[in-house]
Amino acid sequence: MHDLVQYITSYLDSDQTPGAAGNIFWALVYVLLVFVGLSIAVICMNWLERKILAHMQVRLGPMRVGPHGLLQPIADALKLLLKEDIIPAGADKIVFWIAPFIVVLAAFTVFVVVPFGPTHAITDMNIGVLFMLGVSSLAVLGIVTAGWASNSHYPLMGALRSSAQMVSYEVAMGLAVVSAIMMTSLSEQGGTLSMIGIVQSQQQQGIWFLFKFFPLGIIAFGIFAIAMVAETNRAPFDLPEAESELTAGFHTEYSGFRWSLFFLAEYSAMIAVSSIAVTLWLGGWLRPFPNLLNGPTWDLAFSLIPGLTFLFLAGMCFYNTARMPKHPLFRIQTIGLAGFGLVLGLIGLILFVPAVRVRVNDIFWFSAKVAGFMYLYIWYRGTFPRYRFDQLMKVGWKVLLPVGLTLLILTAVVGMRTELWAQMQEVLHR
Amino acid sequence: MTDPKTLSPLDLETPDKTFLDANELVINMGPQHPATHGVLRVILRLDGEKVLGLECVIGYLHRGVEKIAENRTYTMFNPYVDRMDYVAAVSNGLGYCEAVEKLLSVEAPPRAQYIRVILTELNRIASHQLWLGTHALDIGAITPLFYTFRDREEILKIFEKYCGARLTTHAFRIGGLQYEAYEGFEKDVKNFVSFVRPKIDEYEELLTTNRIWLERTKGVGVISGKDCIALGVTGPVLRASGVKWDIRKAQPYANYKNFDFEIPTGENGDTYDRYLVRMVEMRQSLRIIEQAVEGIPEGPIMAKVPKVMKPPMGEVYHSIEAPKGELGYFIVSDGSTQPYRLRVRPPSFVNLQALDVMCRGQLVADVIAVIGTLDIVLGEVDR
Amino acid sequence: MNPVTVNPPVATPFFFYGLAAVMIIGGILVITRKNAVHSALALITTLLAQAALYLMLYAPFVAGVQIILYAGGIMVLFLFVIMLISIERQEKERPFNKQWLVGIVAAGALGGLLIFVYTTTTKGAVLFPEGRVSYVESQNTQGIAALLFDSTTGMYMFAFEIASLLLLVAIIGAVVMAKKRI
Amino acid sequence: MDAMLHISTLHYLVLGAALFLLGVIGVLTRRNVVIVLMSIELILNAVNLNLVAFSRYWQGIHGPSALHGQVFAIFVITDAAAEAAVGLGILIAFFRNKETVNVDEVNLLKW
Repeated sequence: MHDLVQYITSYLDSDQTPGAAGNIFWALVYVLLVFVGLSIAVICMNWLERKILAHMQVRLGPMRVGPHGLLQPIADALKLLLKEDIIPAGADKIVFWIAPFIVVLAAFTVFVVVPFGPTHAITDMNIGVLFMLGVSSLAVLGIVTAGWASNSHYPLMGALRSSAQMVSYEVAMGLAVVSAIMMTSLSEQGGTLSMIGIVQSQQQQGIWFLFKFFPLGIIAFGIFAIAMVAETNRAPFDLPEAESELTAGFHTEYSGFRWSLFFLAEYSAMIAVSSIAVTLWLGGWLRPFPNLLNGPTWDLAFSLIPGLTFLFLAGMCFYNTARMPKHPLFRIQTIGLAGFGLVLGLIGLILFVPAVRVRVNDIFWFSAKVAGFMYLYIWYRGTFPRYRFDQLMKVGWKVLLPVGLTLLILTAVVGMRTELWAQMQEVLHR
Repeated sequence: MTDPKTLSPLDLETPDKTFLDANELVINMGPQHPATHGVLRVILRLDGEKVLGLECVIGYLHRGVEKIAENRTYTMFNPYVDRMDYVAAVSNGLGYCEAVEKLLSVEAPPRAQYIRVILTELNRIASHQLWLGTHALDIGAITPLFYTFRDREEILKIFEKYCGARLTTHAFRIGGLQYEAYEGFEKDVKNFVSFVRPKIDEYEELLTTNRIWLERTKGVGVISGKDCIALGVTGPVLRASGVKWDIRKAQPYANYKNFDFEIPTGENGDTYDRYLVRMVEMRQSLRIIEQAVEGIPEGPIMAKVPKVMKPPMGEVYHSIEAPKGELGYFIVSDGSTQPYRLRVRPPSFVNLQALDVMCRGQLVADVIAVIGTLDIVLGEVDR
Repeated sequence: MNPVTVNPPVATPFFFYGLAAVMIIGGILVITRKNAVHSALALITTLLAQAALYLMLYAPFVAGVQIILYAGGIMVLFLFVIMLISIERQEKERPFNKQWLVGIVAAGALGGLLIFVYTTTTKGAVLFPEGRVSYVESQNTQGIAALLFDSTTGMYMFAFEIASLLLLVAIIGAVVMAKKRI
Repeated sequence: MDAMLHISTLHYLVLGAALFLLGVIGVLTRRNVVIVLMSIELILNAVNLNLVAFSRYWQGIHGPSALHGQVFAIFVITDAAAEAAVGLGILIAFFRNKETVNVDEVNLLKW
């Protein structure tokens, strides 16, 4: 019994992730946490996307279920679970059944290596980035099989489009990633593919890779940012599910629970690729200006931000509670909103406890950066029309690929300029 | 339906084998499809994603409007025309009323004419707004739809205040108007004009210089002016192809010759030009409305029209510039209270013919864009 | 670059046999399914299980390459082609050719040979001394890179370049073969 | 029993051999070219498994940097990609002309 406790507590002092420290108990806890957290994040995203999009489009969005539609995602989830699960007559039943699970599996497995903090990850893999790219590319298998198994024209066309799109944008994505990985080799501990190693390398070099070798880092990030939207089939690259052309693309024939799996997978894939971008270019869990604004005062100030954020959200809730119509019909909603604010405020207060504050700070900054990307996704959707298929391919192969290749060479040259210069001197002197 | 000169009939019997061995894939778009603007069915013959030809199947919304006319008196038929192009019901009513007035040889009094022009031009803006929203939605931009619907609401409010109906207004009567303009009508219209002008800039801000919008619309669905004339295409589609033809200028009706406005034309005849033409048309309509509101004369709103209308024997063709193109009414009278034959020349129906020409060699996604840019209303196509 | 000796993982046999079973069943499904899509899915399962085995063999980089290239690249290509060509006809036809018996016998003979080799000891010595699967954590990716690119230890640099040439030839060949109109 | 529980190189080799045989059976007996190509992938994977297992074995003898087997495995994967691309290209060309994907109907040198 004592051994067990020691086994469990030994991790808490470790400076490694549970997977790397070989602590299976904590690894499982983290798996659970990540899974639950991801599901909650997807639910929040569902609500936020509808609300933000609605406010961009001068309307209110969901308002009926719960205060400000806060319970709408739960109602949606319930509806989807209770809906009849239709399998078309001509469909290949087994494949039709498996396909959504492949997509979900691919989207969720990626989070094994996502570093929410130096010790907050399920595991730290030697080949973290490679693993992430590889596993997220498996989603295309699910999409292709879903389209094929539906035995219908529109899904098949959606699946073919989608696979072509994802395969071609993976190339540009890979090139951008490689240029970031090349930047890691400039730090003292040498180059690395590990997600945690990449962030540590940014910390050690004292610069986010976004600003490294200006403007090379920013261009690489731009390529990745475009490719990741295409990779997740979101607007303006949402051709596979182009509503006006292919009704719903590869998941036209899906309904109910299986459809909700696709939905879940889409949003977790969005979070996953955003996490890659955050890790590679935006300093992962590092707070803003860790080198410029250092010292205990700044550390304290920045570590208070998570709690303050939650208190601000709680304040918003209370403000809206006060603005609720004073009518018996709205009583439950008012109480609900106040309760929600109370929960948020409590979380905020807990985040001020020093022990929690220190541990959660990393996760907060990482999530905040990812949330920024999520907002970007919604913003794109509200603003852009949709690309046509050939134009999409043109952007992928004729713009992003050459730019990525040039960038790769330039990054290598700039990164090795001292060595190259030395060699040139040697040649000249000879 | 298929023009034998340009396209061999589609072979719908042989099933498409695969994407690969068969050069052609026949795919059915509609009648239940989110982007066909109603119950239009389009049979596409594709090579991969390239359109080799297409055929429109229409009639899913056929109600026999023209036949109904033969069993109704002239007055009784008036509300029916609103149901054809339900997006631009006021224009339909104007065309019908003017056609019957021509048959009866009466003319609406000036005040009625001015109010008619204001309402019709408001309706043109509403129709173009609806077109813009749905067209942008088809191309994937979802936000303009909500912007245009928000602003269209203001027009519908004016209609509602004027005649009680928002969509199928039945605003005009043969010989003039039934209702005097309500208290504050002019102020409302003026407010609307100053309200909507910046909003049109807002739409343009979202789309006109948007790179993706440009790529999706430039060079898509090109049709030459000559082809337009050969196919009988009218309206903004014709003007975007460079033909300066607007019935408001060419054969002025309803006082239009008193107003100062311009006819926008395009050069390339592509989807982008049609978009620009319609945007300018909205602004020109605002100009007309401003002038009309300034100059509404006092006076009666109804001409002297007999209670029981028995037009003299004969026939008449009267066309107006509806938002979608030339809307013509051909009425044959046998001297009785009911038309002997009434034939409508709906702009959507004729413009739809150009779909095949415009889509050849384009991709499937362009078909959607082209259907959107033609601005068809199935109620008018099928009648 | 310091090798770190780690303890042998506890559940190795369990994972090995589990993954081996998945691979074998997947392999059997690949060669017995009538529907090519089912075969492809079975093959993907096999490939992923094999990637897991690579991880057990401390070859994470190869595992990563296996997932990206095989499961994410080659198999998508396979699925793509299967969807391009119709398979309705194949469903009704017999899946095996006429010499299936000969094939199985030949494969059985080969298998017998392999079993013979594996089980026979050569001059009293076991073919692979027991327990030589080492548990040494190494900088796997860096090690492979050193073998491929390093100026001193990179003995496979030329082979790597040849491989890239091979890929170029394959790209051109595939385009020439598959394009309808060049 | 100990030999069963202690996973050695031989275990991987046996697994590789089994996969190899499955692949051979597939190549020899199936009619569908696509599945024949997939069986070839199986064979290549069996080889890869052996190579990586050997690499592990070699590391036990020559130290952690003896990764030659893994390098070879990567070459084999490269090769498999090239093979799949060309093979499927030929398949598509063949299918376009003969409207079949059965190997035993490939009985003409020219068509």
